[in-house]
Amino acid sequence: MAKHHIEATVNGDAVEFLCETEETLLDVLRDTLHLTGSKEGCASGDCGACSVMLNGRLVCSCLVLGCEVGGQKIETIEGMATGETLHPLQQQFLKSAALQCGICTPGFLVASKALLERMPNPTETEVRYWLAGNLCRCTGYDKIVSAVMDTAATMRKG
Amino acid sequence: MARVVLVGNLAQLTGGVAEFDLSATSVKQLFQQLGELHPALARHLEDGIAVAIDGQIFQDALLEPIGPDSEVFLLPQIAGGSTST
Amino acid sequence: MAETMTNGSSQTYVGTRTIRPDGADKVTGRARFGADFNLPGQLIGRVLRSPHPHARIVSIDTSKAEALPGVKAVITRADFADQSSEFIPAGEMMMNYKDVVRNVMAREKALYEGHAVAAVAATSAAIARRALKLIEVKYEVLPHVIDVVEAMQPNAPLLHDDLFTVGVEPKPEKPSNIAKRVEIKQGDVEAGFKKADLVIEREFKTAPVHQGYIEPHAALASVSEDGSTELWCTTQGHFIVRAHCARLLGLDIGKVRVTASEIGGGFGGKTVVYLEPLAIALSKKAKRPVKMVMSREEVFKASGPTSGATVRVKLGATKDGKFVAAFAELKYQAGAFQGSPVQPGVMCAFAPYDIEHVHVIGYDVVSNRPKVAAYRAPGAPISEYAVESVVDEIAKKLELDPIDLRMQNAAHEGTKAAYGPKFGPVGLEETLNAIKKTEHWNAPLRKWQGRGVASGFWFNIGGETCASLTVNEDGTISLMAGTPDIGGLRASLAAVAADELGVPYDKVRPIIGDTGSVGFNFLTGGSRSAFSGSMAIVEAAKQIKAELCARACKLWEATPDQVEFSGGSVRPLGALAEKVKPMSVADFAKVAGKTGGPIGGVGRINAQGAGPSFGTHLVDLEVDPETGRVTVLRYTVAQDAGRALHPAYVEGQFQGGAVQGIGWALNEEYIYGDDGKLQNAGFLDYRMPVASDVPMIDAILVEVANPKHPYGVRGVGETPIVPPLGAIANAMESATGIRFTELPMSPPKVLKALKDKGLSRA
Amino acid sequence: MLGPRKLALRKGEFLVSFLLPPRPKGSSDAYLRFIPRTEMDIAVVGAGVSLTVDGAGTITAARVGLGAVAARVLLVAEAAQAIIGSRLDEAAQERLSAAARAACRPIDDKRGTTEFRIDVAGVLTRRAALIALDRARTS
Repeated sequence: MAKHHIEATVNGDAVEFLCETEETLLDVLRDTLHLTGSKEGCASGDCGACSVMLNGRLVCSCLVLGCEVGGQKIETIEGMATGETLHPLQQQFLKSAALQCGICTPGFLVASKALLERMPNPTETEVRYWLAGNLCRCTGYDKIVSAVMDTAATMRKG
Repeated sequence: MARVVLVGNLAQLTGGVAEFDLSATSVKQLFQQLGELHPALARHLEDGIAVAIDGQIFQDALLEPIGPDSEVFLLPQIAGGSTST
Repeated sequence: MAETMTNGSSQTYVGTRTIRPDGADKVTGRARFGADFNLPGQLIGRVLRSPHPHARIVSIDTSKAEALPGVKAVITRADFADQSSEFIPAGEMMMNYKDVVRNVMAREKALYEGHAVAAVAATSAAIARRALKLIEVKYEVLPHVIDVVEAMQPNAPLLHDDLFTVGVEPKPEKPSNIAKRVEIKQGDVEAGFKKADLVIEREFKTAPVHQGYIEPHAALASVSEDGSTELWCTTQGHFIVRAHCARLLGLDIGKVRVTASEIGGGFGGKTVVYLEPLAIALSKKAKRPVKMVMSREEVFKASGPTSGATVRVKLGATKDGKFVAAFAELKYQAGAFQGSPVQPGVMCAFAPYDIEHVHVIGYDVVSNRPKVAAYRAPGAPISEYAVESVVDEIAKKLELDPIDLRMQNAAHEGTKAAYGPKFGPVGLEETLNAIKKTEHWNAPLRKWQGRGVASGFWFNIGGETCASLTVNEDGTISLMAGTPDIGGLRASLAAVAADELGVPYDKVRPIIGDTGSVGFNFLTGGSRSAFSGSMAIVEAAKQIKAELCARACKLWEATPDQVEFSGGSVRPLGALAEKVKPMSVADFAKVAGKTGGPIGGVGRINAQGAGPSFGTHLVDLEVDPETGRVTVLRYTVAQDAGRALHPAYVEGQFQGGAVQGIGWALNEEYIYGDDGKLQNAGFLDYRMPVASDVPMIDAILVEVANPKHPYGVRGVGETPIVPPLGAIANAMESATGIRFTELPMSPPKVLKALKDKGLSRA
Repeated sequence: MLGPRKLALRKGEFLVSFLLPPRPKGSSDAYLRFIPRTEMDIAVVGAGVSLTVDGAGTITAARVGLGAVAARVLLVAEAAQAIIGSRLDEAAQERLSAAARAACRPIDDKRGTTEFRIDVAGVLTRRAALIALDRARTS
């Protein structure tokens, strides 16, 4: 069967690609567009390592088909820093040692950014429930949750 | 003479004898002397054995010195699976 | 030459919370993990796996798959030469290549659901998947056995007809599923129990659990026509992968170059090979690079989880709380091939306590499950959970404070460990004291809330390690280590190098070298890599300092006693100080060529003197008496780190281990159907804790220096998963009055127990 | 819905819309599900209660739905009847739980035993009813 021709925006850049019907957005990002920052941990929407923003909405890119994203806006971990400046969440994750192996980190950062955009002053409980869709097996979540709360405080101060 | 104790199953290879007084001054000599006393043990000393000399565990260390009054335990080797710190 | 002592150098970075050198790559998506490598012309490899837990493989016909356009290679058991039965200490525990070759590719029989039976390489994943369906395997399905106690029965389905129990006299005449019986014995337990005023005996059961690393196994292999082999993979030990692959495929070790990718979690599960030899074999056949990545389902079904087990513990104490005798019998599942972690389980069971009479027996039992791999302090959480539960019960019965009871019996310097030798300085008492001093220990509890405490022990290891330091032309330092960095190793080693050489931390660039770039390294495991790596770095730095002093002597026409290395420079001493100025590492770098060539050092050691690490955990939880659901409310960890090279990453180890332990205790388990098939091979129903399941984990760093390490370091990575199971079970008893003896304490089990006691209105 | 993976729709049909009628004043509802973790699980049991109370706080209408305790979602009229006319006192709660439990025909699987599902259905129905009542009184 012929592949689908799709045009979309990824991290502000216009992209076009061909994909099979069954290919997921994650497959397209990683294999076709070579944006390997989004990770595949489960391919079933249970681990959040492939979290991206689709038109401003947080999604697991393993649950979205590549051919669904025509004309849409996708943001991935690769687009999070601005020029040479890391996003405050990225900076705080490093400062707080909020990552160990780092495989879940892109997903946590994308999800955390989505949270702070919607909720600039979250409680610990709100952070924990928002991030419940992202599995981390190394940190026990402690330093991740602290890093998100601390970043929120920093960003509120402007 | 160093006091040498076999821990666990090793004593099965010596007919149940688990304690020895040996004049070895290194792990290599210790293995040699034990092997001569109990040939069945010799093969098992080459690999998979850790040696505790006066409380400190050595693994894969043939040249480690043994003092005249040392207490030496032969144990199964210890490994693990972990993160990096 | 008056070189300052290692510990005398002015430390500025060790012990501080530096930013990890690999951090920017990891927060921007740049870091390359196992599945992130690709090569031009690469094929995609896929594995055909057995749908049966136990079946004889009568025949495999690959002709239709081979004929499918786009398929470039198909491999089966026929592509791997058999290996002789020979035990080799490799990776974790002992392994036998006769079993390894059968685990990576089934030979006579498929021994578990998911066992690899064939593999294909094709031009696309879709074609590879189609090709798998065209492979015709004729199975003769055999009866299977999963549970360890059932597998030990004389009439149980037999996995290997050449497996005779080792360690029993007389040698058995009939094969069985019991591979090995091990034991340790001290004193006379029967006599010991006679001295006891109270003897508690209980049997416990734990479910098999998986390490649950988020990154699936992945490998990319490229074999050229002359047999040179390159492999990129996610592993805890690329030198071990090289050794295994060379052995299984009959290659010279020198012809195989393995590069460890960034590793997305291992916890022991990435110490062995699965895809790596298959990818190499496929690449060799197809003459093209082959990439293979496991799905999550494959990770659960066909990598190495840890044992499910049955443990019987008997502990005797005098009425004032002195432990006098201890007995335990451990039965651990090994999976399809022998080699469960029962030996360390036996040795660790009573290690935290000073007990005169100890007898522990362990059985290593095969059953139709994937072969277990190491999992964080392999074997210890299971046996210590059982022992800590019984210790708690003794405290209750004798009406003693559970911390005081542990303190009274705690191992300390000079205590003869239950497994033989005497302990050096260890920090169990310090962790108990630290916990007792917390506000947490005395905080009030409400009805249906409970508090539990438990201690834990792990040996820690050293081992072969090679690491190098190179002084670059501009005075910056390249650091190369050879053990994969899972949780901040590069940050710790860079701090040590910076302090040793007196250079700024950000001028040290650490990398993990491939097997062709740095000398042999044992794997990252046994909590060894920061411990041993820092020793190798100290050694490498020592060589550099000696070299710089020697060059200074030549430049200054001085004698060795007129110079010393301190604060990052070689300094002239005495009268010489009036004639010449100190020279920094960077100053020497500028004149390296003119003074003898490149400057560097290589630490090549077999690190010994790893100090055991003890920890004590404290947990509060609440039980919903109507649903059996358990909520962890508060958690505190105190553990002896010896000396924390990087406190934040040490805390991270404590916190991560605690939460893995919470999962093990409450919800994680391999669930098998009567058909012997795994029912929950995914993160939906294999329930690892999510962020909203757990509270903050307070981490208390106890530092009882390890005298055998230049900085006092002890391994810290494994001990943190040992105490949680017991601590949570003890808290459950505190909340409900019920002693739970089976893990996980999942809601259906908890509710049933509450109802049986008339404690639930549900 | 006829059962697991079975719908009443025939080939070519699809659901276009469904309407929820407006409820009288004093109405509210609550839904609770049981999962072993706090998130990311499929409900082992789900219970929904919708009810209406009069000025005196007496329940005048109710509907009770249960999920994951039978081949399809159950609307349990007996459970609703058990609380209509009551103010959800202890006795009414017990009748409600008992009726909910009696309606359950769950399977035994990796997510929960039959016994567990029935017990928890009774508990969640009662808890959902109490929440719904509280909401209705303050609406």
